[in-house]
Amino acid sequence: MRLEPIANPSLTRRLTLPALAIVATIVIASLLALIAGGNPFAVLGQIIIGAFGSKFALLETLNRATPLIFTGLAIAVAFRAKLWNIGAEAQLYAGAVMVAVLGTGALQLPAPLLLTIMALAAMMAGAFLLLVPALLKTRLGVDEVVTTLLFNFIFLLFVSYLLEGPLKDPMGMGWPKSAHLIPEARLPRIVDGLRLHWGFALALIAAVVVWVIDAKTTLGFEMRAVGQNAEAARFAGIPVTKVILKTALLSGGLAALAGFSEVAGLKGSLTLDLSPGFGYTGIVVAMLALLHPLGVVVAALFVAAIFVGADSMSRAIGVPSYLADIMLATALLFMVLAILLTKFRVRRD
Amino acid sequence: MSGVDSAQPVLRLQNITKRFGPVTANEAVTFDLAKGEVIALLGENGAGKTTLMNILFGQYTADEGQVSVFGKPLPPGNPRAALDAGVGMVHQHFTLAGNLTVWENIVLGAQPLHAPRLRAGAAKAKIRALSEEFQLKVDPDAKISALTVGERQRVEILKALYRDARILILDEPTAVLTPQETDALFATLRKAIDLGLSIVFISHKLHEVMAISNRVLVLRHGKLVAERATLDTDRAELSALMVGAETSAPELSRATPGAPLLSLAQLSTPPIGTAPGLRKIDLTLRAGQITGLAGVSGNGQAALSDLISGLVSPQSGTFEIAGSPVTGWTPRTAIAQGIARIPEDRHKTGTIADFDLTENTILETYATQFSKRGWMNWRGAKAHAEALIKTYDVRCSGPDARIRLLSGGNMQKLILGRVLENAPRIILANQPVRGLDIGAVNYVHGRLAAARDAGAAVLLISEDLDEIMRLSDVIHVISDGRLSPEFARGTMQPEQLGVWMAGDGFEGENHAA
Amino acid sequence: QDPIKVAGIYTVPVEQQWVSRIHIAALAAQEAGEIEYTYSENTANTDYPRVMREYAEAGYDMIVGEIFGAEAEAREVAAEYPNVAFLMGSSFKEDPTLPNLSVFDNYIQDAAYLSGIVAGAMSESGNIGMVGGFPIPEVNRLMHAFMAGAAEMNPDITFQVSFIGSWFDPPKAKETAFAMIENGADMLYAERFGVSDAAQEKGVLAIGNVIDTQADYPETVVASAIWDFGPTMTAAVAAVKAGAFTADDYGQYSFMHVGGCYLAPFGTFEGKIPQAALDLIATREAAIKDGSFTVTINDEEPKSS
Amino acid sequence: MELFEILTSAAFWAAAIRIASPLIFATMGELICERAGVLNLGIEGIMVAGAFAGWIAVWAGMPLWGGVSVAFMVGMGLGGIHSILSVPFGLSQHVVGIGLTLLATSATFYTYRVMLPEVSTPPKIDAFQPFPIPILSDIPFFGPALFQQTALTYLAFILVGVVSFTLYRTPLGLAVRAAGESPAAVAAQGLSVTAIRMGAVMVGSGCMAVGGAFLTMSAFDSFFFDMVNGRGWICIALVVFGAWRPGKALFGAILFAAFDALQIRLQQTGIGAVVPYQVFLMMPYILSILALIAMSRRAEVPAALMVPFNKGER
Ligand SMILES: Nc1ncnc2c1ncn2[C@@H]1O[C@H](COP(=O)(O)OP(=O)(O)OP(=O)(O)O)[C@@H](O)[C@H]1O
Ligand SMILES: Nc1ncnc2c1ncn2[C@@H]1O[C@H](COP(=O)(O)OP(=O)(O)OP(=O)(O)O)[C@@H](O)[C@H]1O
Ligand SMILES: [Mg+2]
Ligand SMILES: [Mg+2]
Repeated sequence: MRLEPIANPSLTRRLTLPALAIVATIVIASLLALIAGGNPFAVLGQIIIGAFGSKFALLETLNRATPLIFTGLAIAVAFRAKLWNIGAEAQLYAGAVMVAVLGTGALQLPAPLLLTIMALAAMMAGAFLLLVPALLKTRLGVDEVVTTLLFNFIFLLFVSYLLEGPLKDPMGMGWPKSAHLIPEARLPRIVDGLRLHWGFALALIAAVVVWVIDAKTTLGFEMRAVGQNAEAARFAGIPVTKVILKTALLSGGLAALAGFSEVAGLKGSLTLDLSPGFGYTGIVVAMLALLHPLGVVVAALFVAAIFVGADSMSRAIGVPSYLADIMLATALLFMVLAILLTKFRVRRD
Repeated sequence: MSGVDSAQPVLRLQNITKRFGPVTANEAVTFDLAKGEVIALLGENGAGKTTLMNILFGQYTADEGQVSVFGKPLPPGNPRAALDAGVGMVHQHFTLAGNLTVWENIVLGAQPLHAPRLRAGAAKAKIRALSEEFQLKVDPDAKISALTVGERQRVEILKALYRDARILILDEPTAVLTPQETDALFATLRKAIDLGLSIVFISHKLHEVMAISNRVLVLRHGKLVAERATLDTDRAELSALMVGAETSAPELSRATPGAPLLSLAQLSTPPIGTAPGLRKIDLTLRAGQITGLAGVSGNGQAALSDLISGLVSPQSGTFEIAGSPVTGWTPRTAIAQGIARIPEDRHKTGTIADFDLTENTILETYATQFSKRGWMNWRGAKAHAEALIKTYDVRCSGPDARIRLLSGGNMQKLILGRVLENAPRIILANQPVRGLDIGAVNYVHGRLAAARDAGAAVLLISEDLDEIMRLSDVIHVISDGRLSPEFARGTMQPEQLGVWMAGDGFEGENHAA
Repeated sequence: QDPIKVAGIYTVPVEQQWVSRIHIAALAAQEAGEIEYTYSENTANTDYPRVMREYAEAGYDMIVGEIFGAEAEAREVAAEYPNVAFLMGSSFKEDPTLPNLSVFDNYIQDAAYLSGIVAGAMSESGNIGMVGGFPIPEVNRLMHAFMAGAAEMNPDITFQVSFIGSWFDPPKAKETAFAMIENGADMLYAERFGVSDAAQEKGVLAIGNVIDTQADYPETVVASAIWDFGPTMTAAVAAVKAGAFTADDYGQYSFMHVGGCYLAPFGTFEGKIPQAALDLIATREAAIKDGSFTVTINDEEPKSS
Repeated sequence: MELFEILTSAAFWAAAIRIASPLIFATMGELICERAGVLNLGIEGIMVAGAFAGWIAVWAGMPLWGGVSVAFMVGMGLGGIHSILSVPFGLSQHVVGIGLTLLATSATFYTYRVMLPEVSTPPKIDAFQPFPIPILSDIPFFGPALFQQTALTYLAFILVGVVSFTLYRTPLGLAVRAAGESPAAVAAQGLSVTAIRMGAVMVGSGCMAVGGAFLTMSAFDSFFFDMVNGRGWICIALVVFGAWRPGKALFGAILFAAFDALQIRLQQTGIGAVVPYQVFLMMPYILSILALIAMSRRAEVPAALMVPFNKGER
């Protein structure tokens, strides 16, 4: 079997294949639902209802997409420069920790100022957390896949320590969580009474900013050059090490914004289970987007819609809610395959 | 040459056609290869030579046509079948696993995968015997990554011989070889012919073609356009057949050397891997002069090139550019000092394969010329690239094409344009024509000569002694990190340079110093 | 009367001991025709408010679950659905301004205390090992009560305490227990799955917690402090049916005097427990039930001694 | 207990070996994949699936070794999914791996819940029991530390030998290593890179699944959600730590496990009372990173790791 590039893939091809991926996912989900005693024919409808069926559902989907946009951007930026950052989860928590440190009363400032400071501090924390593996990579050649992965475990334990120690809410009745943010430290909601908050808007802005950096600035050019061919970049005079470190700062900072947005916008306090793996799902989102910053927004919405819709569907038809994760995984795998096949033809030989 | 038995073709290609999307790489190519015969396959970069050989070896599948070996048709797209039928191929870009040893690379795939044990001892013994017989000296236990290019080539040939190849395909085997290594290779090939093997040989170097082949086939745009018995043709005719028109080497005017632009005195650099660093060398590059650096690869050329490129800093000694010592030496300062650098490996160091032509053109100048306070000036960059494509005659679909789609010659033209466009004072040209067809070679040489006439100091590093002697106003020889004195044009014969290349001229010098 | 519709929302799978008690009580109530029950497990706290809302929108009468990690948001959702009863595990107390949300927790320190007495009496080395998941109040308070009970029986007793940082890693819990046994423990407090297995394999004893596992470890588990969520469920369901559900602390239904917790029958260890211990247990149990003795609730992280 | 006393006790080393066993299986699995050029981030999910499959098979009446085989087959199947996507289609190994972990984990939990809806404590099986090897187990210190383990632990060690032998002493192993170094070289010698890589990923995934099954069939005797608890990710680090060599990776696994066993014990010493328990839990991870830094200069990454190979391209 051999893949042959298609010079100009037709629009039909580019639309049909992703659609087929979704159909295949739905078919598999329906079969699984049938096995568990649910109504297979209700699967599709219930997913749509669950993800988009009401203002609440739609906003929940956007809400779920918010941290994924941030982590997706973080991964996209890093992967473009071939910095394999698997540690967005830890960087997210680093941002969240800064919010819990600064936003619970330590700083008494007007909301715009406080939020800005918190966001910057969060970004710095996340950036620092990725800077360490990046330095280990550039200075000592230590594989960053492993260090960033291990940092996830280490940092989560550190957060656990903070939440049972210095950051523990004195009013929290012993449960390991941080104190509540003061009102000035909260990102306001976009729609009253529903959870969607301005973190979503911030995520969209971040995507545009990253896209601008990527397409319009020298840093973007340098990051891509280093990612594509570090040797040629070094020869051409691009400061490769510096670029990798800058990439790390940007990527870590973006991932940390996910933590900022989740704590300041959604939860109002830090717990150990702030993120159900947004850092890892960010990898999926970024790759679905082919590492394009604006594509990340679309991919995050897609992933969020599948998850929220499928989760709600599993309740509606009474099958175990693990079906939502199965659907997410199958949709992802089928979708990346479909995207590939829009650009390549399979030839047998 | 004797022994050609044309009555009985060992290999027959019939009507081979291969398309890559819109490109027709081979069109209805038909030829026979006789036992003991050497066919030379000629053609410009991108003419379809490699593609044709890949089809014959089963790595590509032809869209039409048929390959037969010893009268039996080969199943398409199956290298294993080709190997079993006795076809061995030495690829243009080596196919060796760097982290494995020589014998492991050779044995790979030769013993059935389900065999319970690797028979290392027997394999090494067979390799030693073959080495002996074909004069292919190489240590079976050495790691590929520690070998020189010439040694790797020998491993490639051993791979084919180990599997009892009866037909050898060599795709530009000499592009990366020194003259000495080329001679050794030819000795090996003659030995193989004597033993009844048949050979298809691809090269852009016509004197080699004339020296080794019985028959010459010329490909142009995928089509077989001419077939000549080697004895009935000459270099001029062949180059005309290849390019489709006459092409000639540039005529060099008399040199008018000017002020020293770059001078090294007693300069040393650290070694690079197994290759030596520079050992207390003295070198002066003058305006309006081409300085040729002859030598067997791996003798410190890389160190000198890296030094001048800005990739390494001197360990000791003085390094002056236009009379002032260099400080904070990086590629960027080198570029700022007006050094144009043509790297040895255009694929790995010269270009970024998946970047488009515009991006590749501005790799060295985006910061100084095509951006303002961190913002890229893409419009300017693209205009610049378009102009460059025109001036340097880069054949491509436009500035938005990915550079990986360019042939080596066109890639090299783009690199030339990129560095010459800034009116450099000093030009470092490291193997500037490796792998290029004659047309491209003449073009590149012409450009270098023009730059020299405009007052640039040129350092030409090459293993091709012909090229060095033809182009250089003065010549140095490098050997084991040491540099010979300067020899003016016409004062040295190739044999004399060869003595220095072998490291023999230095003895007396060292004692005297 | 028709069964009411109840939905459970749990942040861990229903195998987790604490949650399993709620789940089992709900299944029992369903069996009894009191409720119609459905549940979502392993719901991330991020998703918790959304799931609450979905159930509320779907017309469920009562939602039971745990909001330790999503207190503020969960209360907000509850406020929006005043007609739905929320019965939630929480570290906080009920809020009169939020009349449809009641709280509960596993206040089974009474039973834990009594199980501690058994442990204190049965440990010969005077060295007890305790393996916990995380030092959260629900775990800490039971450990402290257990330790107090054991210390009352044997003041010289020492404790080894470890947390494994996970709810579900029986191999790790087991290894931790092995280490404690090596270190002299002959009695283990089995807060996590895996601990009793280590005890069984090494021939030492264990005390169960929250659930009764003696059937699985007949030679090992001496006694268990059992949490029975039944009384809580019954009270809440009755209140909903009567239209009388209001903000309340259902934690009281976990207390011993209402049968929310008890010391499991000694079963295979009947007759093997020293009389002194049995006597002390009897006295304390009676005192607890009549209110003359209160087991201290201490939510701090317990440390080795 | 003092540090010296801990480190010289046979029980401590027995624990280290026990803790290491599942890691050894999975690390060998990952090593096989990476040696062939494929980073398999599906490892965590494959271990979950293996843990479940082996256990449920035994619970359904199969013999223990039958359960191990079932786990291996399930791992092969999941490896098959991974390899189809990552090898002939050349999709990003990061995406395929993470997607597969998600898929395997959720599918396992789903299956569990569908098969055992009413159970609130999972059923137990008769797991592998320690099997003292005659004579050897009587050697002082080494006997109790090494030779009183379960059969699966012995198998883990045998596996290291088999992997080592296969990689370095057989034509197949040479082909696998070459596929991870230079697929073009493999193709030029008439071998199918696709078949070699797919085979390696499938067999490697099978080993990972057996690593998971160790948890439910030897370390413990029933299955819980989340019980793999990040062990798969550790194995990725162990492969790098072991510089892609089976022997070194085995050493790494035992070292990691020893630190784990040590931190468990240190929690009960004097410092355990003052230092938060999280610090102990961090210890093995931090030491892994330090060890990696120490090793970094010498490691030889398979040159074609994460590089897809498509013979239509150059
Ligand atoms: N893998 C490929 N995919 C698409 N097109 C290809 C591929 N390989 C070759 N081509 C096309 O086929 C043509 C012939 O290429 P080929 O490599 O055979 O040239 P060549 O004669 O070997 O050139 P050179 O002298 O530079 O080695 C090229 O112009 C190119 O457009
Ligand atoms: N992946 C590819 N896709 C499309 N065309 C390709 C591809 N690889 C090679 N080609 C084409 O094949 C031709 C020859 O490629 P090759 O890499 O052999 O370059 P070359 O001209 O021989 O350069 P060099 O001088 O470095 O040998 C080029 O013209 C190029 O257009
Ligand atoms: Mg070619
Ligand atoms: Mg070429």
